[in-house]
Amino acid sequence: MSLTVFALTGAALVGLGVYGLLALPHLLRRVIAFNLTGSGLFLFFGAAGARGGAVDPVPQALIITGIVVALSASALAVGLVVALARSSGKVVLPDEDPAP
Amino acid sequence: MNALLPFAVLIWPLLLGLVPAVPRWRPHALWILPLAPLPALGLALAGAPGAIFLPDLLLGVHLAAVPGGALYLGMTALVWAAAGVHAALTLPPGPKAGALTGFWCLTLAGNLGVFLAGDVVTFYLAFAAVSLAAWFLVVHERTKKALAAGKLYITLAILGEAALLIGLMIGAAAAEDLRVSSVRAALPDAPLGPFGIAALLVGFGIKAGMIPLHLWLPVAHPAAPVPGSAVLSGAIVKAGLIGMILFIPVASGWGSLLVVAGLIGAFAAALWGLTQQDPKAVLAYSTVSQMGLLLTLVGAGSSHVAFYALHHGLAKAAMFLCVGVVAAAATPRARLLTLTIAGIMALSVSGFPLSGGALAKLASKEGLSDPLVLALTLSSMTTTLVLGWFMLRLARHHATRGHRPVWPGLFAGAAFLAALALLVPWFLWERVTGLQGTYPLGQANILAGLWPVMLGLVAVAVLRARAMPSYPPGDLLALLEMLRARLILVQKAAPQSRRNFTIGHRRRILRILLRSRRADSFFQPWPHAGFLLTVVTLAFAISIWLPN
Amino acid sequence: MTSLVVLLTLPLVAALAVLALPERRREPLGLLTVAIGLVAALTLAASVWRSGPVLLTLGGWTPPLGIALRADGLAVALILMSALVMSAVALAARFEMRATRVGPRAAFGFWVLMALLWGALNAVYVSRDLFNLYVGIELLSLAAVALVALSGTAKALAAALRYMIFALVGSVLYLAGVVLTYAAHGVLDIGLLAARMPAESDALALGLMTAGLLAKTALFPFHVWLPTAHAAAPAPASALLSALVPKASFLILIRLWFEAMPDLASSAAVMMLAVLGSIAVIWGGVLALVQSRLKLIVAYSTVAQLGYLFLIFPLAGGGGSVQPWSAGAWTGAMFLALSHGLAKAAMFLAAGICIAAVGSDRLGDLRGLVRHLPMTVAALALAAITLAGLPPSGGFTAKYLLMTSALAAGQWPLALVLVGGGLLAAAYLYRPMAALFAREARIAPRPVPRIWQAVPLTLAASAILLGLFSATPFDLLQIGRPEPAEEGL
Amino acid sequence: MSLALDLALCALILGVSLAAVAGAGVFRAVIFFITYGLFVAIGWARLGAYDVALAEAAIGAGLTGVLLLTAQGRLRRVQADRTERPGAPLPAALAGGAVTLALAWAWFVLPVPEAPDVAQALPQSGAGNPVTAVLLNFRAWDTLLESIVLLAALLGVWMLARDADWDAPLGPRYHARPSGVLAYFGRVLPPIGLIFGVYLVWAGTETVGGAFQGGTVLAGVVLVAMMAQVLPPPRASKRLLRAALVLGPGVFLLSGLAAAALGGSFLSLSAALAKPAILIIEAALTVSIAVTLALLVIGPAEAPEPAP
Amino acid sequence: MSAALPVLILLTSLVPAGVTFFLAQDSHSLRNGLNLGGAILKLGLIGWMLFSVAGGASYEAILPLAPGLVMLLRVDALALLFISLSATLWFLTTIYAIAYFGTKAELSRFFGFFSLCVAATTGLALSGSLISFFIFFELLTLSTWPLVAHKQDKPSLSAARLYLVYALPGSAALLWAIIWLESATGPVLFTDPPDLSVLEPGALRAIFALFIIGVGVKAAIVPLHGWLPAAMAAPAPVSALLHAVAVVKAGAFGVVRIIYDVFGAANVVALGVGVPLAVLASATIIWGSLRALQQDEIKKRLAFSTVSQVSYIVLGAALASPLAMIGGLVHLIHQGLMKITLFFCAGIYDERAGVRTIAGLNGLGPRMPWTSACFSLGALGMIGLPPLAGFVSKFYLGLGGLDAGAPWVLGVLVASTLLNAAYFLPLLYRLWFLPAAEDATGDERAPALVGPAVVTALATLGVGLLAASPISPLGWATLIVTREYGP
Repeated sequence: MSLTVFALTGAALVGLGVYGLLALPHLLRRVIAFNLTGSGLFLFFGAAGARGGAVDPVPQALIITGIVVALSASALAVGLVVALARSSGKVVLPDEDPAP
Repeated sequence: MNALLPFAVLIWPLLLGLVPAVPRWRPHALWILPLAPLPALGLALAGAPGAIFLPDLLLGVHLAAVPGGALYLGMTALVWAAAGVHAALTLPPGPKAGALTGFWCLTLAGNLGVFLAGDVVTFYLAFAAVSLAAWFLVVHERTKKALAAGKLYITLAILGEAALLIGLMIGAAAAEDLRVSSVRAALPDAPLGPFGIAALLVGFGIKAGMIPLHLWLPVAHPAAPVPGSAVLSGAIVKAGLIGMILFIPVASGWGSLLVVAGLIGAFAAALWGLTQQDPKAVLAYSTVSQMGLLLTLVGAGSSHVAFYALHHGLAKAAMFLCVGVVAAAATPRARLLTLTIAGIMALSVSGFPLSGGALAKLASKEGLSDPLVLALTLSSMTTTLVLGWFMLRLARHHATRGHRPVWPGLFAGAAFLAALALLVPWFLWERVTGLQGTYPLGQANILAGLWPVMLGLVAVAVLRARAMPSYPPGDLLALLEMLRARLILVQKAAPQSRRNFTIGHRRRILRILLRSRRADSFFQPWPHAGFLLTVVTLAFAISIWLPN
Repeated sequence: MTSLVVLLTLPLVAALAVLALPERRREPLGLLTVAIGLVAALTLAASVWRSGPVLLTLGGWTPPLGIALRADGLAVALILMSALVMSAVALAARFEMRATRVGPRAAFGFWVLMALLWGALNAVYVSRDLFNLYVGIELLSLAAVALVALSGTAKALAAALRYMIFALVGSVLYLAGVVLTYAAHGVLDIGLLAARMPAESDALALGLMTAGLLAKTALFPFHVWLPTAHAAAPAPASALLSALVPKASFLILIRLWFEAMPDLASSAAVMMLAVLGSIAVIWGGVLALVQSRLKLIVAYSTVAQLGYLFLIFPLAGGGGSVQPWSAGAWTGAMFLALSHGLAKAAMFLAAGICIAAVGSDRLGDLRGLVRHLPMTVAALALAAITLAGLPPSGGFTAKYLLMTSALAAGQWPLALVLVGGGLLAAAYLYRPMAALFAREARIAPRPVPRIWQAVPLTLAASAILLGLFSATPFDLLQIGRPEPAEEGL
Repeated sequence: MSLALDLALCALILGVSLAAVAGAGVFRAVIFFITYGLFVAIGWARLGAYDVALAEAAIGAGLTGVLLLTAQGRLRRVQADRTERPGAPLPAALAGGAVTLALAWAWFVLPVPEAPDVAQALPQSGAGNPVTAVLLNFRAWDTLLESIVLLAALLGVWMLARDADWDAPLGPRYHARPSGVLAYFGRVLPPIGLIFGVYLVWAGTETVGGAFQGGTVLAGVVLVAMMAQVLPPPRASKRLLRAALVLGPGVFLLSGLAAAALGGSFLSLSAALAKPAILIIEAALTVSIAVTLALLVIGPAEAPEPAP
Repeated sequence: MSAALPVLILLTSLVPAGVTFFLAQDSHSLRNGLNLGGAILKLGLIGWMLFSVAGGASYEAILPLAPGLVMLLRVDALALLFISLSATLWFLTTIYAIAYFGTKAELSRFFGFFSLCVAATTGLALSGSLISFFIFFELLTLSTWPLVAHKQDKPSLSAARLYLVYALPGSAALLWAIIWLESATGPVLFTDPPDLSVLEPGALRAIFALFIIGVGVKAAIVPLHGWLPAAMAAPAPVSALLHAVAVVKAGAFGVVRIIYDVFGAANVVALGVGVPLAVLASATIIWGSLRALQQDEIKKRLAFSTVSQVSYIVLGAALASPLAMIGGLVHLIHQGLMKITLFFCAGIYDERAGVRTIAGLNGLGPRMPWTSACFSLGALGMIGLPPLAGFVSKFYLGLGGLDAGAPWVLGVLVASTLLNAAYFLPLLYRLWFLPAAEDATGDERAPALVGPAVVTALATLGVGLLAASPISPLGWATLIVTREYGP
């Protein structure tokens, strides 16, 4: 039952992340939303991996790898956001900027 | 060796025709003109022997003289030779003369070729040569008049060629063979036979000056130089005649058609000739008229067409030459002499008893139905009329320019032809007609020949006192001219809006294309794309899940 | 097997070496790497040709515990094509990515990122493990995004960011599919998945993975990131991005649909892929037609060309029942991927040369370049022939195979797309050709070394040769070809 | 009882994440995100995934948090336009809701599969911790690529430097007051962190922990030291720095290649040598990960801003 | 050897093409030597091949590309006919082109594509399968583009664009037709006619229409002819080659192949598609002539004349009667000879006298007698004047039309003859009869320009004069039809 709670929380987090990705034009907040999606997914995965009684180590390993990859991606994304802000003074993408 | 003769006869003028291509020989090129027809004359004198098949040439060339070929060939050769002399004496040497020489020879070869061709392709080739190359004889002077006449001539000649091609192809397709004899045999029963024959009639009719296809004759003759007119009227028109003889099956209704058209031509042209001022134009109408008679004979199946044609060719050529001779006559005596020759020829053509023309008429009346005989006799009257008119016009004809010193030579040529026209029929009489040599001396025959001519002469005397209406040569042409003017008007009125249409079209396409850029910017913002991504994800999931 | 290991590790080792070694060793090292890589690729291809797919169980652990790699004909063909493109790009980069031209930062970064990209590509080509593929395309995406941002302009940064968003979200979607798959089956190996008990959640898993990969492959309507990104990168980088990167995600799609879960392919889903592909072909073509910069035209052309690849889904095996040999669509699409890779790389490298000569890639500025850069123009022309699918080129062979299947299966609308797309390609590639061919030049060009010019020409010529001698690559692609490729989904 | 606890935890997680997404202000969003990371780490612990819990706490909450915070600070410094623009909430909500529903549906239809038998293979793996065994032995190729991914990200970040700044030291200049809290932490924390980090790596082979968790802790140490100006910011061209970056993946790759050269398969570890090999690889990886993560956070080379 | 010879023949143009591209602009002698050498070698090889084919040898080279995609080079009588023409005219045109361009710019590019174009034509002629036909067809399209655009000025470029605008959709149609057919019947080899019964008659008709659209663009069948007059912007040697042997002829050749080797004459008749095609060809013949009448530029007039004349070949093929087929095939050669003569001369007028318009021809005849004589021969041949080449074709076409029960063909032929006369004779008239303009210049002191024209003009005369000989084009065409497509 606990697992279901975690899994559904994970699903909700993914949805929340998707919402954030789509609804938030601020690029840094979009990175946050992306991380929420990722971690929600991992939570779902973790819950699924724990169903068979014993905890399956493979999902854990995969999740750890995933977290590191997500960090790498976030770092590059954040770097890009900062660089864009430095060169154009904007933290939104040009085509989403209503007042260019 | 004999077999090669027809081939040699054709090749010889062609080779001579190349002489002016060499610049150094060009100034004297005109002097080869009298030489070009000599082998043909030889062949004719020998009785036109020889037949040859050259399988590799064209689509397989058969050469042999047509029936009566010797007469045609001889006449043609003589006319061309005499005209050649005339040309060499009168025409100024120069590049124009070089071109004339070349095409003269080509025309000659064609003219001879139509009498020697044994297959339709060779015939067509020869016909094309005689018809198209003769254009150069018409336009030789390069005057506006000559060029206009040339235009009419070539237009009709090409139309004639085209018609001929249709007819010959229909015949050849039906015969599955190219020999003239097979084609002639196959034509009447061919699927498109009537159409083919009609086409041939048009093709040959144009050349032979058959009414109403004669338009070019009265226009071209006055425009051409004298020797050109001489060969045109004396020899070249006979190419159409031989075509009719070779291909038109006169036994069916086609013969009657020829008779009718021929008779209309014989009388109408002669009478219309009276409206002309230029002696050569008058002569041209006379030719149309005489050719009408010849066509009548062909249509009626007369066996002496060649005999009549022989005389007409020689006499008409002589008369045409006389026009040139008169123009070159420096003294009244010379003028008188020339007019005499011309007058004799006119009488001969009219059929004055005991003349060569009378013999030709007599021979051709053999075996004809009575009405036709009567028509022939009556035609003597109209011929006398028109030729009398010719003599009147000729008497007033004055030289504008000319090489007076050469007059004796010119006169000799014309007189030579005239003599032949008078004498050769006598010489050939028995051999050709099979009648007794004294037959033309019969009283009835003399009378029959005499009264129409006399009547005609009286009419001429009357005419002399009257002012005749004068029209430019070419009768029906005026009508055509009017039609053409109409057509041009219509053409000019056609709108020219197509170009604008395409440009507008292009711009519209461009605008649509550019709009695609704006449409694409809808997908550009991430929220749109992201939403679509979700939709696509679920769409895939559902579309996979539902069927499974 | 050795050559496979070499191909997997060599680029990574090279990247580390470039990172660690002093600057002057960079170029020789790079060239040595591509040379070895090319030899290894050839060796691997020979070995696959001789004795079938090469298997490699990493660490000796077989799936489901370990990760298996398998170099089948398709993988080897892509490896070989990538090695060729890499070699060409490395040669061109010797001229184009000099520190004196682009600055020490970009000159350094390009070589490392290029090596990383290559390593990622090779890893993805042979991997049979869904999660390993995820790591592979993440590596690929990060390297690619970094390459886009290489020039550092605001435009490039914005393009890179947009690319990044699509790439990241695509990865997350893919990862979600992987998670669901593992959660349902406990295996990640493609071969084992093919033999799984189907689960209801598989539909969602495949849907998620497909959508994620579509975003990464820039299929319509997710193409918007591609043109700006590819046009913003330096030309050699664009060559890599356009020619190779989308192929990796496409390959994963192929592996999923044809090898891992062919049983899931519903006709509606398959048709949806083809419809999106068809729209991409037309839409990309139309947009390419209205661009006024060479690199943008070439980039939009990539959008269109990638669209073709998706026709494979309904067409594979199509018409096989009518004519046994007309089931060539699968191979045809692969041919297209190969020849597009070669031609597109050639085009971008040629565009780079044009930019080096006149400092711009606006069509108006390119006028009259044919006189000064005949080899480059020839390269563009040959590449254009391939892209338009005109014979004798790899593109033609591909189109022929696809069209045969389409018509044999009665899918004539798709055949119409193939034909129409070819015409559109001819139309939009004509515009730069006409500009280059014009007589008057607007800008006096700087000289460009002939060796540099020879690079894109060689690539473009190899795309043509792919068509002229297509029998061998055709047979190579058949090695280890999945069953559904022949029988259809 | 535990269900109630889990429910409460999940409610917290959702609440905090909602605040991170929907709340006003970037800074607050970052803070909520860090909080969220900590709660999720607890959640992982509740699920019995301690390795993940550690990783989430260290990387997901800690390092990502620092990353976002620094970025937020930098955005403020470059005076970027910080006005929040409204998005399109309805389609976004639809999409998010649909995804949630789909995943929820999937949860209920997921079959329970037979997991790969890690336990059986564990003795040969050279690691007592099954997670470590998976990471460094069974799926070593993933991990190797992952370490390269980190490197690629770092390189990407480096490439974001302005050309003029390329030779400058990495990252922004920190100005810590020598007597401030940060400076104090900068002196105190590193030794503790160092020990903790090394422990995590060492223990990781047998129990909870591992190169990534340890490396992250060490990265934190390095970061704090740099922010406190205990460590001077390095230049990207520094050889030692480069060597440190390359060390982990290099050792990993070479050991894999060595195994292949010695007749095994690529990346194979013979059971006898597995444990020491894993330790060596982990150690090398830790160094590289620590340096890489730290450098990722401080960002590309940046010349000192001219004094305002 | 039997496989090598066709490939060798292909290489004699392909290799010079490939090498020429890389030659420096000023290595004139090497480039000229290469191209002429290739042309001579090719003539020699074809001669040898003719000899051995007469002795019963057969040649075939095969290169499988993919299943169903087979490159097959095969020599049959029809192919021999076409390559003999193309090789001979290539040789002459090369001489002409060398003289024409002298030391102008971009010659390596020009000659490269020129030879490539010839290689494509050769390949097209030797193609033994539909797909190899298509491949060379496309190669031809592409290699011609730079030739048309050679001058690189605005008119050339827009002409070149127009060319592709027509050609590429045409190829698309052709490809569609090929694949549609082959997807049902399997790969189509010309030796082995496909089994058409597997397709519905409706589908077959559609395929036939697509085929005709495909090759019809090249053959400039109305309304697909728009590109051809525009392509006159190209230099004279290109126009000569384009109109005489390469592009337009390839289209016509394609029609012959499609009707006789793909569908088979009997099927064409049974499907009822021959007559519509013949009508279309007839419309083209007339329309092209009418349009030619309205042109004031020599080359434009010649171009529309090509539109008209090439459809003779199409007409011959479409009538599906042996005689018409002979007419069509022989016109393939004859039209090539005549049209190349005309274009050679048009080029000489342009190059030596600066004359491009019809009005400019006034009085050029005496000044440039050789050129003008050749031009006249060509023009008269076009009109169909015996004993020139055009007459022979026309005669057979007419007979064929009657044979096929389509006597209206005669009307078309005659109308075309008249129209031909109408648009050619005024030219001759101007050449020879009108006085030259006062500032007129021009000479023909360029033997390498005039020589080829003289040769082709004499050939125009020769093939007509010796038509019945077994080694003439007519003899050959007859042989092809009776041996290969006979009942």
